[in-house]
Amino acid sequence: MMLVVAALVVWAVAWWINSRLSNGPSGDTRAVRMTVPVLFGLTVLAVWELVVRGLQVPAVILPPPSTIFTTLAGSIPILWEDFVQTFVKGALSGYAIGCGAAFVTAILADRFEFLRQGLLPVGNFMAALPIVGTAPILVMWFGFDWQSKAAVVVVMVFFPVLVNTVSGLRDTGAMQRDLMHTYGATYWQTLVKLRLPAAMPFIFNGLKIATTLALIGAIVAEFFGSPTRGMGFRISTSVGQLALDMVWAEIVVAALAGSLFYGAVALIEKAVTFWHPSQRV
Amino acid sequence: MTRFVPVLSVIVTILALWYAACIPMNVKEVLTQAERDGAVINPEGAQTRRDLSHFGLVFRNLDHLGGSWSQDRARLPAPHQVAAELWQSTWVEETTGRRGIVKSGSLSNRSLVYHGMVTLGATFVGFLIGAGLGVLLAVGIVHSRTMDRSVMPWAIVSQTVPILALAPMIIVVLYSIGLEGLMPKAVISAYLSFFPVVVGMVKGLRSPDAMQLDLLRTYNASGAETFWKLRLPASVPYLFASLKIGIAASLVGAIVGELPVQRGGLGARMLGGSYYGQTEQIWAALFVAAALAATLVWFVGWIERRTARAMGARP
Amino acid sequence: MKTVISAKSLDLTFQTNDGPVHALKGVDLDIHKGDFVSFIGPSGCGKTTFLRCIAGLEHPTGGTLSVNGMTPDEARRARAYGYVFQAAGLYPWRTIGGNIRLPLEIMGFSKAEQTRRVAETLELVELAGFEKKYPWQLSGGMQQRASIARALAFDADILLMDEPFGALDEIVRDRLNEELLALWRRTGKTIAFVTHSIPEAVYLSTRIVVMSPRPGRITDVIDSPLPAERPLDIRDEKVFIDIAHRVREGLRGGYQE
Amino acid sequence: MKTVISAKSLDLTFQTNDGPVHALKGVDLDIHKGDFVSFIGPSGCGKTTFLRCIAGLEHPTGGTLSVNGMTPDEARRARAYGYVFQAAGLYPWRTIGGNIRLPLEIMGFSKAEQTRRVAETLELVELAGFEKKYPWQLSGGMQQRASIARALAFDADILLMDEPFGALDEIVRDRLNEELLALWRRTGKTIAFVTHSIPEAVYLSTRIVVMSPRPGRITDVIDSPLPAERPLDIRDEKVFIDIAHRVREGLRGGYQE
Amino acid sequence: ADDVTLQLKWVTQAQFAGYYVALENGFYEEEDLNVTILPGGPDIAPTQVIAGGGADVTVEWMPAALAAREKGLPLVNIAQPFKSSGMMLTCWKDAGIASPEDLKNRTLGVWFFGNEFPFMSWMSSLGISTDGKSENGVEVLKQGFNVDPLLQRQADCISTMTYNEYWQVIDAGVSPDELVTFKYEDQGVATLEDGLYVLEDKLSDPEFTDKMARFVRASMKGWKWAEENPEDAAMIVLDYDETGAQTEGHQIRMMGEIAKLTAGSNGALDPADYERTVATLLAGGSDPVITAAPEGAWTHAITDAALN
Ligand SMILES: Nc1ncnc2c1ncn2[C@@H]1O[C@H](COP(=O)(O)OP(=O)(O)OP(=O)(O)O)[C@@H](O)[C@H]1O
Ligand SMILES: Nc1ncnc2c1ncn2[C@@H]1O[C@H](COP(=O)(O)OP(=O)(O)OP(=O)(O)O)[C@@H](O)[C@H]1O
Ligand SMILES: Cc1ncc(C[n+]2csc(CCO)c2C)c(N)n1
Ligand SMILES: [Mg+2]
Ligand SMILES: [Mg+2]
Repeated sequence: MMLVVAALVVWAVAWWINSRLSNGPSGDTRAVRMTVPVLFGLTVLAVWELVVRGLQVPAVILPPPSTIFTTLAGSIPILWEDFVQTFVKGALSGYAIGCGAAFVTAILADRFEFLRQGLLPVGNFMAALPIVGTAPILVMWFGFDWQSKAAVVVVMVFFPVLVNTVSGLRDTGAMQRDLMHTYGATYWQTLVKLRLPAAMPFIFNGLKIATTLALIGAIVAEFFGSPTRGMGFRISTSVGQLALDMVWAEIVVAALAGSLFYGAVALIEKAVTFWHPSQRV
Repeated sequence: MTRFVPVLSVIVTILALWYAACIPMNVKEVLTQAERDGAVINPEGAQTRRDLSHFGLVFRNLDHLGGSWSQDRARLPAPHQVAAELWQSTWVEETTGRRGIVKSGSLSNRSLVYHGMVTLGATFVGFLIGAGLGVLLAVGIVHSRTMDRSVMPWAIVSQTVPILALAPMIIVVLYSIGLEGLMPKAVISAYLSFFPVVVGMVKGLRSPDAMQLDLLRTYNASGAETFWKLRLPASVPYLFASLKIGIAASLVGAIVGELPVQRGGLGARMLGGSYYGQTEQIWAALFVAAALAATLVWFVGWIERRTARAMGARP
Repeated sequence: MKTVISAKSLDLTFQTNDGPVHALKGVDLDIHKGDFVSFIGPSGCGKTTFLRCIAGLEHPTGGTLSVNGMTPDEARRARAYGYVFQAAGLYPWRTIGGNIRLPLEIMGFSKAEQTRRVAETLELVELAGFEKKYPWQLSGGMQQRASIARALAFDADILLMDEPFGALDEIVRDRLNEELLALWRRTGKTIAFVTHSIPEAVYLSTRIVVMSPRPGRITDVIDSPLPAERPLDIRDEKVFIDIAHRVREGLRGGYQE
Repeated sequence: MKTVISAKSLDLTFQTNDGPVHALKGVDLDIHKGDFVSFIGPSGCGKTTFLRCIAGLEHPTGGTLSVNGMTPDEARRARAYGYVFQAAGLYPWRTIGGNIRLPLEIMGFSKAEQTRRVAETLELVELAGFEKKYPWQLSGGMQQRASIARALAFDADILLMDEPFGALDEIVRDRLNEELLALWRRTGKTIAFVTHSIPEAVYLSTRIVVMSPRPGRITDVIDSPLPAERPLDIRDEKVFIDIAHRVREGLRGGYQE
Repeated sequence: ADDVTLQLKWVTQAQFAGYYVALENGFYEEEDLNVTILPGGPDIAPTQVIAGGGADVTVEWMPAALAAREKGLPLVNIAQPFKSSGMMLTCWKDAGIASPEDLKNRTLGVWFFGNEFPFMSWMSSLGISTDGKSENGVEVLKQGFNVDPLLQRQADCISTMTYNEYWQVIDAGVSPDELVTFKYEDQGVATLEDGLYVLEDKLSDPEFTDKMARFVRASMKGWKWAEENPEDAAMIVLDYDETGAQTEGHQIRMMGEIAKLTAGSNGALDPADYERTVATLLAGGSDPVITAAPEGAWTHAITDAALN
């Protein structure tokens, strides 16, 4: 009980510090912007540790963070192997193929009005498909290794990127298009010089959504069959063995990889759409 | 109406491609079956054909492909097989089935109508929790810098946690505090739907420009008045946009929550189909799920239009 | 005559990433009851900033400023003025009547009183009959009038107007100028009015304040000899053109320095 | 004098949900080489539509229209004119130089020629040194000049300008007006210019076309007796004020009908 | 009535007929019990459910239960309705597999999630490594929930249960003589399957042991009834299946096969079977499932009370 009370105290103190920091005079500096969320994260971990110990939650239900980190540090080779299998082979390749295919389809749909009118409603319907349901089918089609995971990722990222790209390509102002018209520009000139650059913020929106989908898709697909490695395999097998510390270690890796992936795409976005008002603060 | 022709052509094209794809996709099983029935296949023996290309086999055995569109456990069932399964597991099951609504007075647990309702229930509860939580969180984030700074980054990180992979564990943890049945699914569903709502709602609550806020300051309006009279109404379009994403995510969450606990719902149905190799059953459940998602999104859109009209939006 | 707004060596410096911006520097000005004062000057000379200081939306970094003998913040809390922004800025989810009712709701007028005042101000800006319409159903000029009605509804003595007609075409603008003058004559309110248009400033004001930027300060204050009653044709008269010329010279001076 | 643009009983009707809108009805107008023609009229009278017809961006539903003896579409493909829109509309992902280079790239000028022309036109609009800057790093007036430079870069004989200075403040506008006049004198281009401002129209034009709406048509064409050389002060002179008065009367007439 | 929650190892099917029969026929009611049956499913770990307090008693395989015990979750076997193991490896004959020796250098489908222990023990007793295809090793796939990997020849062999997946292969049109099966029973590496497990500390509560005794008695009555009336039992199971995925013919056949596995058990654990299971698991080579013979992992206290 003492520990639970301690958890409440830690929480209150950390919150107080955070409000002082973010509402204080230096609330807008870079340092504070970084410190506050980190402090919040650490607080959550501390409270978790104290509550789990205080209430004596069984380790097979929820292990304390300290155990998780010990396991994490001690299983780097396994985690790395799983990471390569699921993230590098499955998620990344699927992401590249899916986004590429969506992009090409979007250009086609944009070029041919007929295709766009037909494809978009059907595409919206397909996007509503709970893609998890296709995972068993795709594993049956593409086998147990990373190819089927990549296929699930392709299907998952395709529609968000397609829909965003198409609406981005249509987002140019009438005036900007008229301008190209007065120059007697061809379709491809207009596409390359006006519509693609203008669509970039939208495209990146889709690409960012797709990053989280890619990782989730690759992991979930492993539940329907996999080689004896991979993050999804390890999570499922470890739950079966009640090795919850391992499960959480994989989750930490997944969250880390997902956040970094997202961050990387966001960085590229910043570089490519430097001109957009949303990037200029 | 002008869209009718293009949409129809795209659908027809997809169907044609689908039928065509059935042939190479199913060729190995079709040939093995034909061989069992006594036909001579080139090359002989399923084991020798194992690593050969599908197209090669199609062209070498053009005479023996009759079963491509009527296989029992097809890798890719033909469209009409899926359609038949859809019809069978909705109308036929309910009207003539032993447990159908006509004979038993309640929906049959073999019909997609029943399973659709089960999923829908969890979706709604999860969506209400998720959207409610999302809105509350957004209000907190907009009004407290501390919350904005500390919670928002973690809300983003939370979405990189492969929650779908954790569904079974979450269900078990919820068992331990006495929640079972609909609630565990709803919790997963809520987890998936809260994030889009937070993001959209924060955007919406911050959408009033400096001028609109200054106007209220010249009236010396309180924070609560600013919220009710400006921020909230201004956020409505954003709210609905994210509710549409959120409800689709809720449905996915409910389905995922149904996979591990085989107690009905479209997710259970999909897994059941997979478990017994009934691919038509998976496809049928998938289509119902997609139709459900489309309907839910349309429904939110309908409420959006009603609300917009009540709020004087341009028709 | 009673002084309503009084600024003494007012300074306002914004701290920005590129260093400080001196938006206002040593501004001295007294505005009396019933004055119609126009502020004109090149972009960025601090016209808006000055108006916002009066409204208590911005806080001077030096000098003193009083409104009705109070600090601007006290005056804001006492709801001493109505503020009209450049764009009409009506809430699209409220009807015209609802928009005008907004300040009344916030200031806690009774339901009956609200209804009475809404009807009255709609009458005043010639929008009777449009109460139930939504903003998008009105033309730009009508929306602008509604936004003026919104500022008039709670009957503050001071009206602060920041380029209220900037977005309108010349003909509509002429009409609204005429109407604004009539309103001012009828109600005797004190009006501070920001504009970019020289003819507009000359046509409307009893005093024209010419400002210049970097740092924002007052370079000329011109008292208008024009009579209170001003038909639009007055703009073709010599006296009008002379004042306009003087304003233009003042403005150009501000640019050249 | 050579007729560059010639419209004969031009009609344009938009089919909308609320029924047809007669944007232009029976418009007759000849523009000669070297003319500076201003179009003025209340909002919605068809000024933009007429300019767009000339540019081949809109297709008349009746009458004939020829540009340099060709149809507008042929003229567009022959790159016979530069078009300047109301807003600067620079591409934010291109530098000022890159924006001006845009039409040159599309029209297939050589790299060296592109560079030469960009430098030259930047000089012309007094933006030399800003080539590497991005649009948001420039003031509104500078952006507007860059957009004019973009229309000038490929040296078409005809310039179509749709309220190019609408968004600018009076002083900046005055300066740009002066510069535009100087440019026109220097290059002898034919310019069609849409504006809402009476002084601007009078100050710039050799001819002023007054239009009125519903249906959009020409109500008055005024040939300006002002000399080609026009200092800004000319606006205070009697002859200027007289023309302005005539324009204003014409405009008001259009409103009252 | 006393409340009892039972967590099953897998989805509602004839594998658990005894419990459903006892529920449907009121055997539990007769013992003054109010029983809730929670079906399992893929990736639901019954051991985790009981650890979290979500169930009082669970159906689990002994290897998983003993492994959990080593992890610090003290599960105790209170009854063992299944006498023999139904697990086997099913292979294509035309792939050239006739004996366990032929498994080398092949791809094998295996169930994980705590069900891999018997397989791992078997491989290590054969001296075959599971790190990938080689002269002396096999490629292991984590097999999904169905028999597709075998039918589509993505694997040369897959894990099947005598009462379930094997018949799905047959139902897919494959004739039994196209297949070769290796039953774990025949290979001498059989481990005990479906037993009833509870948490050790609860057994010191006499009220709880009494409740369990009544529960086991009613359950065994259910099992015996199911053995004698396989068709009716199958129909009862069908009625409890909320997913509607099970079919009549399949369940009746499964009940028949299950009856063969429960035959010979009165519910009490045979210590010899237990010792054999432990020995098999301990023989797990370099990476054994359990490292030491467990203490107190079973008790006859409940069955003694129930059966007397
Ligand atoms: N919140 C602010 N932070 C920093 N600088 C500001 C802020 N508000 C205004 N400024 C600067 O103060 C100066 C005066 O701005 P102000 O808006 O008062 O000009 P203005 O005369 O109203 O111009 P305009 O005619 O363009 O509306 C400008 O240089 C502007 O950039
Ligand atoms: N694409 C269109 N479809 C339908 N109606 C149009 C379209 N473009 C213009 N109109 C209508 O044609 C009429 C003339 O429009 P136009 O834009 O030419 O007016 P304008 O004189 O340029 O007005 P402003 O001064 O406001 O720019 C207006 O009534 C307008 O509503
Ligand atoms: C994910 C997962 N895969 C396989 C099994 C194995 N299993 C144990 S009992 C049983 C029923 C046999 O028909 C099966 C298949 C499992 N429990 N969970
Ligand atoms: Mg301003
Ligand atoms: Mg126009």
